[in-house]
Amino acid sequence: MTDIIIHCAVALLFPPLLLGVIGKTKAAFAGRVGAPYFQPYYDLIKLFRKGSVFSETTTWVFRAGPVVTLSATLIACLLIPLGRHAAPISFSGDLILFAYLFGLSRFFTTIAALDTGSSFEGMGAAREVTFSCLAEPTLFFTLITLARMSKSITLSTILTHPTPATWFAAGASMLLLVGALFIILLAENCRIPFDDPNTHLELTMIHEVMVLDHSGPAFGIILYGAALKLFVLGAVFVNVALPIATGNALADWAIFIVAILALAVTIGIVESVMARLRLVRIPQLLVGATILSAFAMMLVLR
Amino acid sequence: MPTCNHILPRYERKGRCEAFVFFSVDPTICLLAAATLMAFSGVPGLVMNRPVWGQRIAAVFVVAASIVGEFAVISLLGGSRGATFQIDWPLPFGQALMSVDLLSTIFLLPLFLVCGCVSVYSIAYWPAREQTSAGKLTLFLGFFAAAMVMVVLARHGVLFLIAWEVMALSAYFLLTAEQQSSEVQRVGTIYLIATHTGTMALFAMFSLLRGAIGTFQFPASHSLSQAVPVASVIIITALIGFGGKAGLMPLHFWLPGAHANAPSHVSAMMSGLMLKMGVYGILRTMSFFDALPVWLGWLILLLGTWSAINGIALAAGQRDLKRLLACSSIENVGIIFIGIGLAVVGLQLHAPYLIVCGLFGAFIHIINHGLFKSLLFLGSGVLIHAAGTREIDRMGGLARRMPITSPLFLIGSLAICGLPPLNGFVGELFLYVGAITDGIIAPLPLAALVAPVLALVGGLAVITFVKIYGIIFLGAPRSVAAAHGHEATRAMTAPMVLLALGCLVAGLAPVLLVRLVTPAVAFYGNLAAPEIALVTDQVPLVPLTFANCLLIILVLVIGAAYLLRLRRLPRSLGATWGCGYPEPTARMQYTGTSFSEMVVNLLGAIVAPNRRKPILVTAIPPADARFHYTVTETVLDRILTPLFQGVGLAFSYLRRVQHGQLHIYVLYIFATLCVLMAWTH
Amino acid sequence: MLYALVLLPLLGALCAWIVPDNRLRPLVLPLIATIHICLAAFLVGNAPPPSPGGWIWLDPLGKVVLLCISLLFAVCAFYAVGYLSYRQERSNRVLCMGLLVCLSAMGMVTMTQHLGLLWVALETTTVSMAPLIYFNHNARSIEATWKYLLLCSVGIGLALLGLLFLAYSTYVAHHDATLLLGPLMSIARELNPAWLHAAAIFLLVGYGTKMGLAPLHAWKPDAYGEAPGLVGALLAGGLVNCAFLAILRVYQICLASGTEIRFFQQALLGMGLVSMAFAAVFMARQADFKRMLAYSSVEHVGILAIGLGLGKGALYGALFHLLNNGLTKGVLFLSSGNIHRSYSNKTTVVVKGALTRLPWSGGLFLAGFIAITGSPPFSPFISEYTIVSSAFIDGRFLVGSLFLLFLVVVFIGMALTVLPMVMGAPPAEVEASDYEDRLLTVGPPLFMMMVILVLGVWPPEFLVALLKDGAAMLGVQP
Amino acid sequence: MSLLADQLLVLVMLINLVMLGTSRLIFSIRAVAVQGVILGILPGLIHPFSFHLAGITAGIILAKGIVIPYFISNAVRKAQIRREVEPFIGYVPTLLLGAVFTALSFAFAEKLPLAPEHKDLLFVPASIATLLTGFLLLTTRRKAISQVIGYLVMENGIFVFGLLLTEAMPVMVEAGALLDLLVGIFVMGIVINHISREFSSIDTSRLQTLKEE
Repeated sequence: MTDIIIHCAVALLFPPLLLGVIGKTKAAFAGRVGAPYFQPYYDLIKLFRKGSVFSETTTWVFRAGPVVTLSATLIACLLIPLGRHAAPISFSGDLILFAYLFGLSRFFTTIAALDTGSSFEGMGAAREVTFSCLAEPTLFFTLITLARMSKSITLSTILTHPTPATWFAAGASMLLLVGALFIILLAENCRIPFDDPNTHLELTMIHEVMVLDHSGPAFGIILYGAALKLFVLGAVFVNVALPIATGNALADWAIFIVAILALAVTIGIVESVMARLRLVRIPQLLVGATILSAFAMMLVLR
Repeated sequence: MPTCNHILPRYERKGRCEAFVFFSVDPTICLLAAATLMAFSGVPGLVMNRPVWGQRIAAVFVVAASIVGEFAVISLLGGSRGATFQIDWPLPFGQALMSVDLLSTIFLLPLFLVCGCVSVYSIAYWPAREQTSAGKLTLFLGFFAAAMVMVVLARHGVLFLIAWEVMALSAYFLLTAEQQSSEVQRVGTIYLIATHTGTMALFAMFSLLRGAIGTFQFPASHSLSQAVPVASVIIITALIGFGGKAGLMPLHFWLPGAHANAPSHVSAMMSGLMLKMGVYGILRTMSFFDALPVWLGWLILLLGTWSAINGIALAAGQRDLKRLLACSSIENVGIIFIGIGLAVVGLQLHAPYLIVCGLFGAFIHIINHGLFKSLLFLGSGVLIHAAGTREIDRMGGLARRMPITSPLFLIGSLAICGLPPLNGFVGELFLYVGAITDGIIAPLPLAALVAPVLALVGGLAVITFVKIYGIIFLGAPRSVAAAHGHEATRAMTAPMVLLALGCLVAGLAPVLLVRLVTPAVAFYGNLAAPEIALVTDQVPLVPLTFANCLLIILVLVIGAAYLLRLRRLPRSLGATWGCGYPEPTARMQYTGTSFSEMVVNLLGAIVAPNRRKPILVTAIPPADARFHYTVTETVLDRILTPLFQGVGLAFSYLRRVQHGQLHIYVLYIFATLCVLMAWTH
Repeated sequence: MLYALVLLPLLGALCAWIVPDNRLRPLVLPLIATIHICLAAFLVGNAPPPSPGGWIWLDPLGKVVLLCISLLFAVCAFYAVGYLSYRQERSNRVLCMGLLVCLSAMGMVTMTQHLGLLWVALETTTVSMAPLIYFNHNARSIEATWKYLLLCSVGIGLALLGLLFLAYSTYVAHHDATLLLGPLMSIARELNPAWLHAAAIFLLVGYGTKMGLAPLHAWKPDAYGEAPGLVGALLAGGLVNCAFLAILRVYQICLASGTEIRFFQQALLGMGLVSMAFAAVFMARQADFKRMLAYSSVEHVGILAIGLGLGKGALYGALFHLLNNGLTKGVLFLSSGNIHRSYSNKTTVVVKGALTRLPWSGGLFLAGFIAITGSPPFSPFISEYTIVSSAFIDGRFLVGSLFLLFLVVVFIGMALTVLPMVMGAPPAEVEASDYEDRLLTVGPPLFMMMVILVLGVWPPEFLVALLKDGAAMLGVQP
Repeated sequence: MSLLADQLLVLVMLINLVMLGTSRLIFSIRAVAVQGVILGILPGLIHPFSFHLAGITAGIILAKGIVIPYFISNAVRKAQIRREVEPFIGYVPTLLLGAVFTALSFAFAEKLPLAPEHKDLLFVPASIATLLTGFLLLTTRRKAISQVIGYLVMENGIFVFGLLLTEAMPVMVEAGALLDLLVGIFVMGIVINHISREFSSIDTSRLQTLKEE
């Protein structure tokens, strides 16, 4: 029970901090002081107090988009084990629900974007669905590989299964998996090298361009949802990449939080040292990730 | 119609389980009565000279038949066993039998529901007041529905063939309702040729079966040894004959055109129901054998995968709303076949998860696809009425003008993408669980590959349906007609509401779906209840329901909070931000073509888009430039059409033997004499 | 009683000759046809015993053919009244007389047991049909008539030589030379095999020419294409069946001989498959729909031959198909005649949208097409399926597969001609003709279509029994 | 008597060759008439006398020797045609072919299992040779009239074989066959008449409008 409460608390409160850490890291690399770590929280609070502007072309779909997206991400968040603790909702086959919940959120994000009738948001939506579609098989390859290792199809088991021993036993495939997962993490959350959340040239954007017309609380919900998504996928990544379990519940939580903050720093570093890929290169990278994960699966299944 | 004359009083009861019988009427009799009612539904309209009333009477007939039929199905599911009817047929094929079993229920359940909905819908969609072909259409719609019931009832090769062909021909007459259009003619001809070719394969199949067992009556389940020398041939011909009807690649070529050009309610029946008859045929044929070769399972799996990926890839690149839905039918049939393939592989390798989950996945998807594809096709009919076109790119902004159709279509779209919390997810969940579980526990790694494939298909489906929902309903109208679109009458929306409710209920309470399907799975897989329970217990239906409900609650709570918040804060309306363009117009919006351009590019290897690029000139003001692409239907465009032309050319050379010169004709006679003389010596 | 079947039409022909009025004359046809069909129905039910010499006997095979011919003729006779009312510019005396003489000869074909007499009757049908093909009196029809006449005469001449060989084979075997079926069958085992073989070949080629088996069919498209619809119907449904009956007689003798039957069946199978292949090749992109029907006739003659060649279960199918093909071809030719009349053209370049312009004729043509290509619930499906399934049941997979392949190709070819004809919008530039669907031009084929439907779903008991008897005569060696 | 029959049969075969070589239509009609008359005489030479036989003789001579040639020459007169133009295969090659066919028919007849009393007679070779000549005429000549003549020659060949069986054949059949032949030729004559009116020629190479593509 305590774990569930901690799980919910961490999942609900923690995600915006990741954005803050990434921002700080990037600022550090750029030699700036940067915004405070808690800037995302301030932003959210500010947004929830702001009024909204709605386009005349929009319908209820535009308002429903952020809500459904956030709800789906929240449910996904409940399916993920954090810090070697089983998830609040856990059942065999939940990995499929996990993947499809992202599908649902994507569906609503994109139709909300199309609802504005803006050509740029349409463009963003098209890119978003296309790239995610390519990322989806990779996610499944990775999850199946892990499932095969753990002989289970429950996310909680799958993701808490990897131990240092597995790394020794199947180091190569674990490495491939981690690589693939990292690419997915960046791609799904629209980070560099796939997308630049800070850019202001609409033609090159993916996720940000879809939410151009959202304002006020809706935009707050979107920002929060994006942070949550980063957190969820980050948690998956951390679980696989850092298979350390102390046995002590609180120590595990601490390790997890440190690890995910480290991940945020890593992302920040990546964003600082890499440039955005050209749009035509993105599918190639994604397909590359699919091949990595498929290769990992072959190594394990063989 | 053959159905009505055939029922002779002589029939035998094969026993029934009284405990579960809801009411005393035999299911088979109910189904026959329903078929008869449907077959004759169009007749009053022909006889009366008030076509409008004829159509209404037909709808009453069909709805009544549907209710009777659904009762029969439910009583079957409840455990009662239908009687077997025997026809003393004066034809040289032996006595014909008709009966139902639990496999039939999977197909009858959506059949009656959709038929009832369609017949009500047609009153407003194809009104006899405006359409002269309405009488004909109503008549054949009745034949079509009744023939499908008979296909499921028939237990005799020739009876089956008759029902099958009546079904196929009725579909032809239905889909050529707008026969004045040359495109309709073309696709009608392709359809007719495809279906007839398939029927010829079935001719061979049933003959071979007759040769193997000595009677045209269907053998009992699992009674036929796989060691019969012609077993493989029987299965292959069945795959050709039935697979063609089901739209399995590479025999799908007739499907997109036919479904796109038929009246929408006909498309709904063809796509939601007729394709499933092909699936039924294959399932029935396979049930005859005691064992099936493993290669068959892999073959079906491969064909299913191919259909799923290629079908949805084709769909993604379409500009025509109904053609898109038709291509997505190919995808869904592919998913059904993936399930069947998993089950067949599992049967031979004794992998219980593959068997049970494969069958569950396939059967649930059969029902689901019947619901949501019919919903979408009926919705497309509303759209065509409203916007006067099938071109996605000429619609837009219809959600504002169609407050009922728009959410219904959204439900259909979400369901067909397999997204929770709708019914599409349930079927796919079973397939995933089956494939992954046996992929990781049992040594069947290849089966696990199904999961990424399904994921890819799901991702492409999201692209496709975001595209049609977004481009059609959202944004600003792209044409004058779309700007003046109107909501449909209640006769059209009510059936859609019913179907959408079906999707919702089945999605939120997947246990219900599983309950409906379990008897058929047990029957078909020859499995005992514990065996099934062992597997289904692993499928997270209760937690899924919980998660679904939680999702809904979350949406409601967050939504309510958001709306409350919104009410307190200042709101203003404005134009969509045009990114600096001073006067964005509706024509500057992303179109369906541009939306899917990227994915079509990526899938170029499969769909081979035929691009027409604009010529960019620097002159000022710049001239008109257009860009568009069409995806290639490889089998039809690259293989069959050239093949036909080649054969036609070869034939025109051969035809020179008929040159009109009499004296050479005499020589032919003489030559024939000589050949016959020489033959024996 | 039996002789009445022969004499009555001759009497009718006399009447037709006497009646001076062009309008009244065609009425003789339905009158005679009605009596004829009543008589035929009665005789089929209560067949008199064989005549003392054994020359005349209406056996089950004859009955099947007689029923088909009589029904087809009756339908055509009623149709003729309607049709000829549109052709008042031309004297129909020869047409009426020719039809009736032909009916008389066809009646004789069905009831005679003497092969010589059979030959004479068949030759009479050939000659009596020639003026009918020439009914339109133009260059094309004269060419068709000439080809028909010469090729059929050559063919029938070869059949005569075959008959002589047959008679000679009895002579060589030291029996009294005879051409009576009964005695021939009883001594068939002792006949000289070489002469019997030669006889079988010549008779097959001879009657095959008359029947239109490929490659002996060259006259068929021309004659069917240029003759009026109702003559085409009688050629395809009447004469073909008479010739087929003649081949059945030969088959009976070969069967009785025990040795010759193997070759005969093989030859029938070969020619049947060749016919279907020819038809398939020629039907593709066939722009002239009457010629297409002619090739369809070639195809179905091939199917009959294959049914006979397969033997066993297929015999029933072949006999049933004889009936079905005759009737369905009747529907097709009569409705195509109507379409031809309405558009004054018989190519698919002009003829479009028949279903819109002539809902009944167009619909019947479409239904006939669906029926003839072997789609349930029409009766040709039953017979074709009987044949093809028995091929597979007997393990003749190659024959069965080829059969199905040709059916598919034929279907595609036919569909590509028929569907554009009936579907779509009628072209605007076609001038209006005075033809419109009326009871007398549409009712008869419609009735026949109904018969086909009934036969396909629930054939009457007596017909089934008759077909079974007929098949037994061909299937069991005495 | 059978010696005379053999000599007459040789004559028949010679007439065949004559017909293959000539280009004058009237001449070939007369030749065919002579052939018909010979055919009428032949049965009397090999079979004992009977009324049946006399009837047949009279019938054949009447039909083949008088009526049919009359019909055809009538048609020739109406069509105003005298000569066969250049045939599809020239006169000399057809003549040679005819000679080869005649020789072959002798060789072939040797092998046939004939009844012993027919072994030494020329009936069978003559029959085959005449039949083949008929075929040759049918396939090489252009004029409709020549084709009718070819058909007649073929029929004659068949009759020659039939003569072996004259006794066995019932009168009715023989008469019917003759009558049919008669009517057939009559109708052909009429048709030729129409052809010449329609095309102002009876050249069958013009009758080629009915064909595929």
